[in-house]
Amino acid sequence: MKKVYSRPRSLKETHFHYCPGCGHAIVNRLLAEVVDEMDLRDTAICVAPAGCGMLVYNYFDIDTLESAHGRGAAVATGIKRVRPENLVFSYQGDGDLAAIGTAESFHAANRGELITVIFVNNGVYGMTGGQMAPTTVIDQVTTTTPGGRASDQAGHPVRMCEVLAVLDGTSYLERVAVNKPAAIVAAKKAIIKAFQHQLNRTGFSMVEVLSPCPTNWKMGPIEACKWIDDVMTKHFPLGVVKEVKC
Amino acid sequence: MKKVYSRPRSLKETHFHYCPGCGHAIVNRLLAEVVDEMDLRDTAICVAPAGCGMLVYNYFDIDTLESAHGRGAAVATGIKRVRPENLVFSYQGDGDLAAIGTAESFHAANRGELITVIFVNNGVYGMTGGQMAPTTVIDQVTTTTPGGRASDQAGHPVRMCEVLAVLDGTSYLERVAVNKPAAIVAAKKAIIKAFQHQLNRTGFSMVEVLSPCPTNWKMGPIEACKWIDDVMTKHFPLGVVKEVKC
Amino acid sequence: MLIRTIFSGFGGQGVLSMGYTLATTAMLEGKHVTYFPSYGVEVRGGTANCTVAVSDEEIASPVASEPEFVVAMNQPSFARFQSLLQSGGLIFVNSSIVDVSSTRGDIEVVAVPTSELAEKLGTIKVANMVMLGAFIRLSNIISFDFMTTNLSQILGEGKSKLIKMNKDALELGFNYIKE
Amino acid sequence: MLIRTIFSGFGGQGVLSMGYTLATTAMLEGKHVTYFPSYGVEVRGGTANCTVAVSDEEIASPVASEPEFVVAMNQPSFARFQSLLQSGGLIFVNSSIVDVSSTRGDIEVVAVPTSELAEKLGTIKVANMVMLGAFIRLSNIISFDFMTTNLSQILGEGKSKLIKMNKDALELGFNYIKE
Amino acid sequence: MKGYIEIDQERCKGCSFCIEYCPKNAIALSNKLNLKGYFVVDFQADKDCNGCAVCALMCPEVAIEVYRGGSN
Amino acid sequence: MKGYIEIDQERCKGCSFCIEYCPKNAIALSNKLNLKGYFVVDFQADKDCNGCAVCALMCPEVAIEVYRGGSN
Amino acid sequence: MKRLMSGNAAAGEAAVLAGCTCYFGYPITPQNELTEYMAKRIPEIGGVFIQSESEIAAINMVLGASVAGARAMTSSSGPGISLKQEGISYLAADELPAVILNMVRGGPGMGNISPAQSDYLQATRGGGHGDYRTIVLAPSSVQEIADLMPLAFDLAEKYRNPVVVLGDGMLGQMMEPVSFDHITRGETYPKDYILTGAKGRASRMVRSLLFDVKEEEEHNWKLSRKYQRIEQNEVRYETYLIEDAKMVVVAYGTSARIAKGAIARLRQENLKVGMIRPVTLWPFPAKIIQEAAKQIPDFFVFEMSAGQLIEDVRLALEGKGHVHFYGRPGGIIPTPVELYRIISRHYYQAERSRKS
Amino acid sequence: MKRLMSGNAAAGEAAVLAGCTCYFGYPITPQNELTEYMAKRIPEIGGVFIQSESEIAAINMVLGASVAGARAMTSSSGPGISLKQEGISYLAADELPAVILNMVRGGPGMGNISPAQSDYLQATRGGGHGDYRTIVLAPSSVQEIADLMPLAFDLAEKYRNPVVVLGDGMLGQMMEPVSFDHITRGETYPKDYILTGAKGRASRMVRSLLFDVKEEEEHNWKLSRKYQRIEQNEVRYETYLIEDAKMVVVAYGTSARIAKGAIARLRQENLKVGMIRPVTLWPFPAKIIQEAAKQIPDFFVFEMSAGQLIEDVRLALEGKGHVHFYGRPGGIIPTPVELYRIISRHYYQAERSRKS
Ligand SMILES: Cc1ncc(C[n+]2csc(CCOP(=O)(O)OP(=O)(O)O)c2C)c(N)n1
Ligand SMILES: Cc1ncc(C[n+]2csc(CCOP(=O)(O)OP(=O)(O)O)c2C)c(N)n1
Ligand code: SF4
Ligand code: SF4
Ligand code: SF4
Ligand code: SF4
Repeated sequence: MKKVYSRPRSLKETHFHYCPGCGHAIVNRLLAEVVDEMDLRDTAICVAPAGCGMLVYNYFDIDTLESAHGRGAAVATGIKRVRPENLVFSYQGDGDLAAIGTAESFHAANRGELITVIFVNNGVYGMTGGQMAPTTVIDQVTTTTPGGRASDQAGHPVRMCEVLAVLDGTSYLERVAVNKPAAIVAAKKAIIKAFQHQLNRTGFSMVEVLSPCPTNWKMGPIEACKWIDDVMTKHFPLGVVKEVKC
Repeated sequence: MKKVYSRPRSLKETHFHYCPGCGHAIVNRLLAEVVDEMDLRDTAICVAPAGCGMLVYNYFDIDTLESAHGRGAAVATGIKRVRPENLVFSYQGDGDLAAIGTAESFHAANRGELITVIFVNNGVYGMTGGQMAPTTVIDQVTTTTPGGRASDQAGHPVRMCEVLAVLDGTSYLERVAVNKPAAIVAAKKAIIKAFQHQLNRTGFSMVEVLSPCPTNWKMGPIEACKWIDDVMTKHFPLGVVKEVKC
Repeated sequence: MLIRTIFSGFGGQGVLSMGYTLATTAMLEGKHVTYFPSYGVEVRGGTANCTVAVSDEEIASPVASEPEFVVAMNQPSFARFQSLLQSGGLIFVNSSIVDVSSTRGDIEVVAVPTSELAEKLGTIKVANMVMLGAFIRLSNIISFDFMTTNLSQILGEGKSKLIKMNKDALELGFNYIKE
Repeated sequence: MLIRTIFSGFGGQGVLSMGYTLATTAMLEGKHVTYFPSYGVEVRGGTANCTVAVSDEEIASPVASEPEFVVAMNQPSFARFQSLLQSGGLIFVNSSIVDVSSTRGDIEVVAVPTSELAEKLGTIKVANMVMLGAFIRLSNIISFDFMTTNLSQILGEGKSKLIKMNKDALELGFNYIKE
Repeated sequence: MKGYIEIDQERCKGCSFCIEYCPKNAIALSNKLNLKGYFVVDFQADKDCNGCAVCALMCPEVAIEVYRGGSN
Repeated sequence: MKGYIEIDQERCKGCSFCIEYCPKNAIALSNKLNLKGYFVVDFQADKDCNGCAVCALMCPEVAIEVYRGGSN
Repeated sequence: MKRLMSGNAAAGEAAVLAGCTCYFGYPITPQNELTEYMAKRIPEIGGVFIQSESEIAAINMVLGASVAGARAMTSSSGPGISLKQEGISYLAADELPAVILNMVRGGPGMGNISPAQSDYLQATRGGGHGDYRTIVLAPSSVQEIADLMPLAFDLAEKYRNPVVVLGDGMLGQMMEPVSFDHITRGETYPKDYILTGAKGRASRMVRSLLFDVKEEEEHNWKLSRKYQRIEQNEVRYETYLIEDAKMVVVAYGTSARIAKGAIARLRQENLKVGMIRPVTLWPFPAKIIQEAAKQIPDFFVFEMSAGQLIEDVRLALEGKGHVHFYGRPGGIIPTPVELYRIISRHYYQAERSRKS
Repeated sequence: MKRLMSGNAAAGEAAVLAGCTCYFGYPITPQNELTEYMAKRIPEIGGVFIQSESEIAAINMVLGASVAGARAMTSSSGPGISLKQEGISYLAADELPAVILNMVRGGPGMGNISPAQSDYLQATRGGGHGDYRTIVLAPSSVQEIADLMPLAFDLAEKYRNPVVVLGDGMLGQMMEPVSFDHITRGETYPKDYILTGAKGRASRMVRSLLFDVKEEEEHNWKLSRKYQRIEQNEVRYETYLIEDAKMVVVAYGTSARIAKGAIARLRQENLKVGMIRPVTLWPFPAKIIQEAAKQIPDFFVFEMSAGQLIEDVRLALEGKGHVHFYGRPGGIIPTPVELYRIISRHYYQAERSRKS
């Protein structure tokens, strides 16, 4: 018989440190697959975040820099401007991209930096133990919203794709999920598309991935996937939010 | 005869330090007039920025704190949360609010902080000598865009009202100008409206004021006012961008 | 005398609460006590461990380089912590899943089949309390009677419904050890 | 010898470029020179001033607490800087708009009606160069001939069209001073 | 005369806004230099000032006071 | 048998995604504990695996290799 | 009554009891338990809890709350504390009280989340710009964290200056029995500078922009005089067995605990080792060290860093004592036994060289 | 050929000649002329100029450009430098070269835009978190700014460490004749760590996250050894008339210039005063001060701050010399005459007390 699925070449053998059922793991694999399929291993440079994705350099067999919390887009800008021929992407969580990194994400997008941001939206700060993120939905219980997120005290879930869509520098913004097979297939396509936008120099591209964090949601992995459909997508509708001609 | 116009009570006698024809001066006066007319001197607390507006505490006869560059919204949040009965507004330039202060402005808006931001958009960094601001229009020459702002290198003019309108915490966002009599009358109305939204606790309010900076635009005052109509409003359309029921 | 114990196992096995329960009891007995959890990168599901130091005097360091006791609820913990144990120290092993064939010669293994014992009570969730019961019997750091008498205070109001179950588990473990 | 001059006036009067022109000339003559502009809060339209120090030796400080010369192009500058001037120093005054009735007794006033003189050349814009010409005649810091000969180099390529006008202005000021 | 204005010439910076927008052309640039170094504006009492206060509305320096109507 | 899978049980964390989405119910939780302390899943060779690779698509740990069709 | 609590939680509880009504913070290990504790606790007292968008926002919210008259605090670690430096400089310049807790972790850069003491110079020398100092308190147990919090707020208000509480990942995350029975609101200080709206009085301004260099210089000397007062009045330290000591360990916080353990062993072998434990790192207890140096020839600096505290000890000694050093940077918590071995080696060497 | 140029512009030109291709900065007085110079100059060489959204973005762009192999720099002052501290700590931890220019202004807080030297401790002690140091170069003329820029880039690459050039508002904004004739690209250093894409080789990672405390400690000791090498090899200073001196002024940058002027006057009156001018503030020229202290009893620290450099002088002297101090914080530029008066008073006092 023929091997029809095996480990992508750009993924090192190292075991993931992620929790059971964590969406980060799926996104990591998809990225490696895309890098393989688009033959980008030689030129890709990844910027890793602070957050549960911070160890991606242990997994990706491509050049990787770990950046300070939230500064992924600024660091990626520095790299890309020096090496315009390389594919540069930053990998960031929701706390990283949409809280502390708001300004850097926003302005890299506004400048139309030719980078791609892989934005893993799991609605919490995973790494630090499940605090509220900018994307935490209303009434969601986290360790810093013990009574559920109340919008008058703690604000509203931030839709970054929709925010960045207002900026002229952005060329491709899509929200996907990794909670079921069809969604994962779509997520991979979105990553390919985003990389193509970068390669074609159309502008700033970002793929926002709704991603289960069973641990901090205090759910089983299957339940977490269901919660994405039932609750998260209500606040964060899936689909292409912006696309200019590529 | 009756005195029909005289210096507002909430404006100290101090002479302004602004350049001839500077819009900051007009905005300062409008604020003082509104504070007088709405009888807010006793409760108003102003947060001053770094920027040409940094000396407003020399002019306003109300309690004022000077904040670090860009942090006006965060500081105002701290004050307002402690003193919910006070009227708290921050006064910020475009570099202050939309560059270094992006994250603070964005998240105060998203939390729906019950503060008002008076956002003086003059398209440049005035205080520091006329560098590009996030709001500098395409092709505009500044000291850091000597060949004119090129969007592929330096990004696009940022429309903050439109950006913040995406956020659920904002209740009143209007863009006005102070370049001619009718515009000034409208600007004053907008400030009153914004303060009313704060007093009625509907959410975050902001008035963006297109404001001439003859010095750094290298124009005469009259010419600068005309330029607002001819060029700036093309990028920054005037009017109410968002208003929820008050 | 200063007695230090490392409780270790998988994230889900309740090792931190074993340590916490011991520490709280010792505190209520009026002893000096420190409880020090250790976190790894492995956000969940990796090995977790904590150190509890109990003493009649002020405690210098809550970290134990050479603990008197180790409780190892899984294989990796057994491998890692047996080497730290003081010569002559006791290592309590969850023998339901840990293979102790390669043990240092100078330490003593106490094998407790926690899963099997806990299942007698109908739930594997109290396996940690079973182990704690056994541990207290042999370590003698605190009074078992004091603990069972004050269990609701020790475990906190919230868990009062589970007091009975926990008490049963503690006793099961305690009695499992033949003196 | 170290000679320090403060050029001062309103923002639009070109006082900084007087200083810059003097400094550049001195540099080209091979002298040590520092030029130090001073900015206030008053973004534009306030008083502007700069200090030029020229010396045959290394210059310690570009700031002048007791300058040898002051050029005051307006009233506030006259008021502010006459007090700093060394005893026996010269203060050059734009007599077109400055009232010198209250002058310290131990300094000497050189009155130059710059506006009137400049207007002879058809533009008030070169009033600063008129003053500079007068200043050089009396201060003797640099060679006037050297300056006028190398004027295009001193003022830079960009301004070459204005060279003639500036030269005329310098000479007008220079000759205004009767020796 | 329906109205008149008073200009604080030490505040005036000569920006010309008042001149530009005065519907009665009742304000003009003077050749007076104030202490700050600006050529200031003068009120032209002979022009038909109606006290509309547009000049004051525009004046950045709050240098203008406006009087209108009836007896003082 | 149209296909089969190989599961790297030391990678498996027992999240059950593969079980949930396998159209043939060809994967099941076992009571084997791996070194990391997770109960891992087993391939049920007797079920009708067709090598559709949905399990691998879902598996966060990249623990599954999938084989399908014809001769080896 | 005692409660078994982590240092982080105890800091939060003590702060609340000391009158802190505002907490602004951003998650970072190893101080998350504090942020999370405050998320629950502050609403109970009707105070203000905000998980801010960043550490920078947090410190500026603290500034806002402080200028509005509240007792306000923030906390962080490593990178987050670096980001707060601008804000701390503003607080000092504006003369506003605030409490900043740093549970130090391994650095530089991202480092790790294990305990360290490598932010000593940053805390004591003012990592921000300009001539200013922050009072730095260094607890060495969970109880002492609780005890020092009211002091931190009091000192902050008394001197109108930011106060840093410098712990580390161990002190933050370990649990110990702690009593809050004696912890109360503390002193009340006049607050005639705060902004409340100008009702019935002249309007106020709070600012640090002083364009006039003479004003700015005067302001700096004023701060400087205040810092001298603090140096005179607020030095705190603990001495341990120094009366008969031949060698004195200088260590703070976690290191001091470990050192105590080591000294216990050393004393058993009759090695005359004592300890000076600075409780205030700034103002630094230089005098007691100088005092001690009159009798004691050898000083052993022990810290969980590559050598920072040692500068202050050298500054205090001015050459009047041998300085020994043992540092462990990067998150390792040395053990009393290890330290005991090192100290005894140094001790015997010192003895030999004194004899020869 | 010489050009009359501001220190800010000269820094920019020299950087470009030294091979700097990337500038990232955010406006702040008194260093705007540099940002503006680079806005024009960098595009001429096809390099990268970005006016970033903030100082934090700028330092992180520098980090990105550096890891991509470019010579990159940023500049700022006061508050902006405080904001960069986290990024500088990361650069040091990642062992990435970078040049950061600080044209110091009056502080703390917003302060003013006049020259000051009150960021000395921040620059030399690492205002960021963790055990790291930055090399700090302190020019004292526009020409020296130009001369030190290539050195800054070379040292940054040689040691793979951030280098701070510490000027002040006066050095940045004053103009002096400056020659660039001798300024060239400088050394080339191996760059086997940069990220270029993994083509034809194993993939690389650059990071400072070291969860394993042993690894982190080893990394810290590695950095520490590097810093020792720097301390051994890179100390730079200037001495001036110290051979026969009875009192030595220690001053850097602008202060050192003023001091030279004062010394000229003092020498005219036969007061035997000399100067040691540190050019590297870290590594600090402690040895030459110790050396000098063997002959010279009195050291006069002069700085435009309330007293920061003085710590390093005291650390160097270890009590083996009297330390005198004159500081002017807040933006005032003292004059040579003023300093001359102060020094001569101290000089006579010292002479008297030596005699008595
Ligand atoms: C300046 C700074 N602040 C805080 C932290 C601590 N920190 C590490 S990861 C993280 C957030 C993680 O959340 P998110 O970005 O949503 O990623 P996730 O872990 O959920 O994937 C934080 C706050 C840090 N490393 N640096
Ligand atoms: C952290 C920090 N960075 C930079 C500055 C310098 N600075 C002062 S005002 C200003 C910007 C002014 O521009 P803008 O906000 O647009 O206000 P304007 O002067 O145009 O009214 C800057 C960059 C500062 N004070 N603090
Ligand atoms: S905490 Fe959440 S995001 Fe982080 S590894 Fe675990 S499941 Fe994934
Ligand atoms: S520089 Fe521009 S914004 Fe600033 S005072 Fe002058 S005109 Fe107004
Ligand atoms: S508008 Fe005011 S400042 Fe401008 S010219 Fe008229 S009076 Fe003067
Ligand atoms: S999806 Fe992967 S990790 Fe999850 S249970 Fe199946 S094989 Fe195991």
